[in-house]
Amino acid sequence: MDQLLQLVLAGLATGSIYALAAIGFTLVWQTSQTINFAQGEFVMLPAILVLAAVKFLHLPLPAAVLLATGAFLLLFGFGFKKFLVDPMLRHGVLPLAIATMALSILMKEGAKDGFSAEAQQFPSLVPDGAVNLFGATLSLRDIAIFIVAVVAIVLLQLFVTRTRTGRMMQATAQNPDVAKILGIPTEQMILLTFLINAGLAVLASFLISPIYLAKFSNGEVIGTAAFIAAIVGGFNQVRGALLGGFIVGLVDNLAAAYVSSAYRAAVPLALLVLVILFKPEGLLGRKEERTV
Amino acid sequence: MSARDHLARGAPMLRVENLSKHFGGIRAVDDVTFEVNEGEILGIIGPNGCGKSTLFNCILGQLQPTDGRVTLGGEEITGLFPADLNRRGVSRTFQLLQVFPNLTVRENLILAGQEHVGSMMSRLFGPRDAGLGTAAEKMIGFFNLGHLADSKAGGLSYGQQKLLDAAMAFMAGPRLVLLDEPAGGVNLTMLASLKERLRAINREQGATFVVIEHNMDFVMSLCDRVIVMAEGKVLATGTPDEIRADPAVIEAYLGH
Amino acid sequence: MTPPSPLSRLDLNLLVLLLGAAILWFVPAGMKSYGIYVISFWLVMSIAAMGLNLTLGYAGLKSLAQAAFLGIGAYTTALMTAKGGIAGPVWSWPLAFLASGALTFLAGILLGFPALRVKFHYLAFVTLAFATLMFLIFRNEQWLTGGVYGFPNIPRPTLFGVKLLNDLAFFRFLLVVTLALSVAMWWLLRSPWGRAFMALRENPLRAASLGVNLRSYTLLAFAIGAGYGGFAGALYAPMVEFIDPAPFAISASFVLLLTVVVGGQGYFLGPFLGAAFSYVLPEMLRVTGGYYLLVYAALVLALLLVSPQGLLGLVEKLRERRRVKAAQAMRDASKVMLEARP
Amino acid sequence: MTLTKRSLMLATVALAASLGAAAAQDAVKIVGVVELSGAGATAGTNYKNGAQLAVDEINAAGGILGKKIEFVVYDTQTNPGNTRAAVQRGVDEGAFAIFGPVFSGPIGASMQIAQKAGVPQIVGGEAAGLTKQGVTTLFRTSLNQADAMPKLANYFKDAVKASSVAVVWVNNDFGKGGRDAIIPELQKRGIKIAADIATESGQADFAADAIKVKNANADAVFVYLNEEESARFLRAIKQQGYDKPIVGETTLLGAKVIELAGAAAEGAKGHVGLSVDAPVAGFAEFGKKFQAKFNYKSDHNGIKGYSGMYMLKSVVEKTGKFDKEAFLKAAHGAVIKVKDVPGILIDSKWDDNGDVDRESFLAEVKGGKQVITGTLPPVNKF
Repeated sequence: MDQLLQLVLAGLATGSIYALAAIGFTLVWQTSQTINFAQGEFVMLPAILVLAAVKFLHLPLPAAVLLATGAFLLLFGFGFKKFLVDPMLRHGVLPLAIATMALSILMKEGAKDGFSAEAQQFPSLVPDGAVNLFGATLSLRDIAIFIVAVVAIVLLQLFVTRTRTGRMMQATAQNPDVAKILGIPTEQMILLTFLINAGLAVLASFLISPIYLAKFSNGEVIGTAAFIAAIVGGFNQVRGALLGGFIVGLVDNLAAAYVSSAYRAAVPLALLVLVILFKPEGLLGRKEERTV
Repeated sequence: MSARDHLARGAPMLRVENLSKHFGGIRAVDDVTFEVNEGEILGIIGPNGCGKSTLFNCILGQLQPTDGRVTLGGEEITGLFPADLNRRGVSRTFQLLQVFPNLTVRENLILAGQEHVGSMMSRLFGPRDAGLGTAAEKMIGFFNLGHLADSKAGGLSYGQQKLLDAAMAFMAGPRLVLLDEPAGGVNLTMLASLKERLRAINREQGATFVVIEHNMDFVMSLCDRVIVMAEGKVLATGTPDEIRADPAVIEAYLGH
Repeated sequence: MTPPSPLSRLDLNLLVLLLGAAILWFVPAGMKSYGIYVISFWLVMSIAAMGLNLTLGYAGLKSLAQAAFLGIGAYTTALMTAKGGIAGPVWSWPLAFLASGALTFLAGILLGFPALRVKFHYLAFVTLAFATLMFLIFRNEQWLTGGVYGFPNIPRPTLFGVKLLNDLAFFRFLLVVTLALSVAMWWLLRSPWGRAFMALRENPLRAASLGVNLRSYTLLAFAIGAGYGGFAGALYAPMVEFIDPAPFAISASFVLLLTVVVGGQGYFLGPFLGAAFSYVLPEMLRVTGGYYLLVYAALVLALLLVSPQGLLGLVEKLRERRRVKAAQAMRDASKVMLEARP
Repeated sequence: MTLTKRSLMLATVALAASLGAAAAQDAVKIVGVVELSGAGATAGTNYKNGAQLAVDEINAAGGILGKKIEFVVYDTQTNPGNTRAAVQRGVDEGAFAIFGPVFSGPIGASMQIAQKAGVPQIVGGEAAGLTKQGVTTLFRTSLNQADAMPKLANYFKDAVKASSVAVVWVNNDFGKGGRDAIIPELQKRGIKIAADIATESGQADFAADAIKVKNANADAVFVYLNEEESARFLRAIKQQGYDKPIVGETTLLGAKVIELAGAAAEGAKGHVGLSVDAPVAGFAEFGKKFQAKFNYKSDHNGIKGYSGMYMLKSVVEKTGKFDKEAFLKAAHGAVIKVKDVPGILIDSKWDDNGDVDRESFLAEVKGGKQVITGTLPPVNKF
């Protein structure tokens, strides 16, 4: 019983990372039909940037974190939209998706060749240690990850629903054409979603790298998990991605323990296929009427 | 030739009975009943949002009607898939352009006919044009597209694509053709030519037409009989002359 | 003067194909094993890409499972031809080849069913799940596939009583099979089926209204594309003589997808060009040391930014521009003449 | 279309050109075929750097039989197909020997090519099966798993005194090979397998596996993962408050793992084939030189590459000529001692299968360092 509880708690912690990545993925998909195959690499890179700033520029850690965050937002928030998505989008969804695949290789190889092929320690703000909860051991880091991620998501949700800018962004996400007619500066709103996506990726990166270690290949697993989370939850909204993230984290952990660790990787994907086949709008998604 | 003659000449080809389509609380099509006789050209008009297109889509299997039935030559076809309907001889054109831009005009036409001849196997191992070369050539000539036969359809002008769109609907020798705003966006010269071609093909192939259209002149001069729809319901039915004189129709149009 | 449609261009493509095969017959004569290996590898991956090009480029169905089909074909062939294989020694490879194609064809049909229900990118994820599962089976079911240790000693085929041990002989055999498969694909694309596949990609709704059976053609596009993956696998196994799960992983499917797009999806010769880009270029870029993947990715990205329709799309674009320019020059010239008149 | 042909011809021309380049007269070409990217990047990079260090030293001292070594390295991306191509390329380029790869799958895929060409291939792989297939050109640089695992099983029985063990392994040829080798050895000694847990190569999240190990309630856990995964696992299991012995083989106690796992590596113990921390003067000396040149601490793969290159030198000098056939003959059964060839680092013997036999060590992580606690004799005395 306490094994189950432990698995659930650990799954929620991992799931909250997936949720962060999935939310960004969803936002970017909604506003500009970008299926970002580099989403996992987006989570991988910020930690590498921090370490690179420490190593090459000899910056103290806080300065490196600030610099890396700024550089990442500029390059992969603004730059990603401006120089990759905008020029490619008019050619359709597929070429853009392929371009993000190429980008993912580029980011991965860039991190490897430009920084290091090896995993690196990444400093953690939270001390090692564990607490006991109903007979289950729970690490402080897992708790911290969970709390920070959930707070970030709640803040985002509040921003989207309670502020004028947030509502405009949501309107743009749901129907850019109508939003434009209503006088919403859709271009700026779309850019905002890209910046939020980059920001969430930075947060996820800083949270997860102390545990996973910073390495160029870390994005592969996270990227796939984020897709699955986004689709399972429903592409329409933040809440869906959040739920999807938790589900994928849980399913993955439970599968590893109770199904077969050799077939572990297939279980979340099987879940994904079931959702796609039987509830293609996602668990929290809205059904869209068949149009002609 | 008047509508009365048509009624006398043909048996009912398409019958729509008590057809309804609701989207949530909105009754886009509300208990619509009408018949189309063999060889007839029937027009359906009405202001924007009156349910014409939804009605079309329900008949053609693009949307599942909420209620009611559709029969074709006595056989029920309610809710059949578009491809199945097409193989029963129902063909259509679309309001927005729907040609295959990367195929040539000729290939568009052959494609429009190929699934009606032979089997899957003969389509793989048989001749490249599925034996439709002559038919396509004839159709190209008929719609005056000769000089464009081997151009990509995507490179044609809007009006030319409309002609091609219509021509494709006739390639398989359909019994019933539903035309969704064939005149929309077409210039005046092209319009006259389109109307004349439609009449000619109606005469020669004996096909039955249902036409949705905004352009009043076009409808009134093409159709034998006209149905006026408003707010999902049939408002009036009659010959073009009768419709022109109907006060309810005038009210519906001027009221908007 | 409009550009030719992809289908009417096919006749010219056949000519290029035959000519290319004739040249390739003689090209590697002076090469060493490594060079021959690289060209052989290129042909095999071209076949796999050709299949994906049908599924993706012509019929517009996004599949991330082509490397899995390659794997199914490779393991089937390995199992049937290696020591203790099912078929006799002389017929073992041809039978294995057909079985690989048939098995992947069936798998393609199976995978095609979700494609009927699912739209857009969702399909890509269903195929992704399938490819992951296949990889795990290749790796975990050691009793069947040799698992992580791989499947060693896959024999080269025997032809007319001669075992194709020599690399050049095997390459020429490969070339003949590639040519045969290419001609078959060429025939398929210029038949009414090819037209129906394109209709499926360009406008499924309109295609259905013209009586095109979306269900049959979707399944066929998937199954035939998968079958070509299987055929490629049946050639891959004896070429490498050893297989393990790595070349059939998800990332390999991604690279195949890149290959088709880079070459130019929906262009008959695109897969050959794309495979040269994805599988030969990296070998040539080995001189850049560890950086060649970086260079490769950057090249792909740059190409897609300039021409989303791939290399052949780029060629067409340039040709189109020249045509427009020539027409413009002609108009200018005639204008000058008109103005010059008093 | 013309572009297809043209690019094709360009490709063939370029290939022909690259193939035509002959090695310089007074140099002997040795081609490294190594995992510089993909799953094997860490191991491969160490192997390559170790070999490079040896090459530089040998060249500085005048080369082998007066010839300088020309050491060219091709990346395999840890992909068997690419490995094959690279080995083939090395053979075509007239390499005297192929150096690498390190991962056993790619070795299995490529060793037939070296065999066909009669070119010696000096590899870093440890999977038991490699030397059982009658390939006469293959030489290991470290202990075969089949030889290492019995030593470790004894350790579980005698030192750890475990009656049940949870086994965590990475699901690739290395991990699976180790698992397949140790489980029968443990069972032979009456030790129960309490859990048998496969993990993915490159896996990042080990929480579920750690929880499973903890709840298996075994007396000890055997961890057989690659370096980074070992570090992640150690962190994950320490987070679960695990306090039973954590035992590994070579990798678990490597410098990289200790660096990455930090405090979580403390107390991990087991068997080590090669280690810069072993109480052998040569290893320490090598470790210093490696650190100085590459600015990080070598793991056992660095030692493999370094000592492998000296093995090559020693055997060639013994035959007195650059003759592959003579090399193969002399290398099988070769005994190389540190007093004759300091670069071999530890007395080693190669048998007729290409397996190597030598002393090995028991070690433990204490105070953030690998501490050797015992020395085990070679499997067969020589």
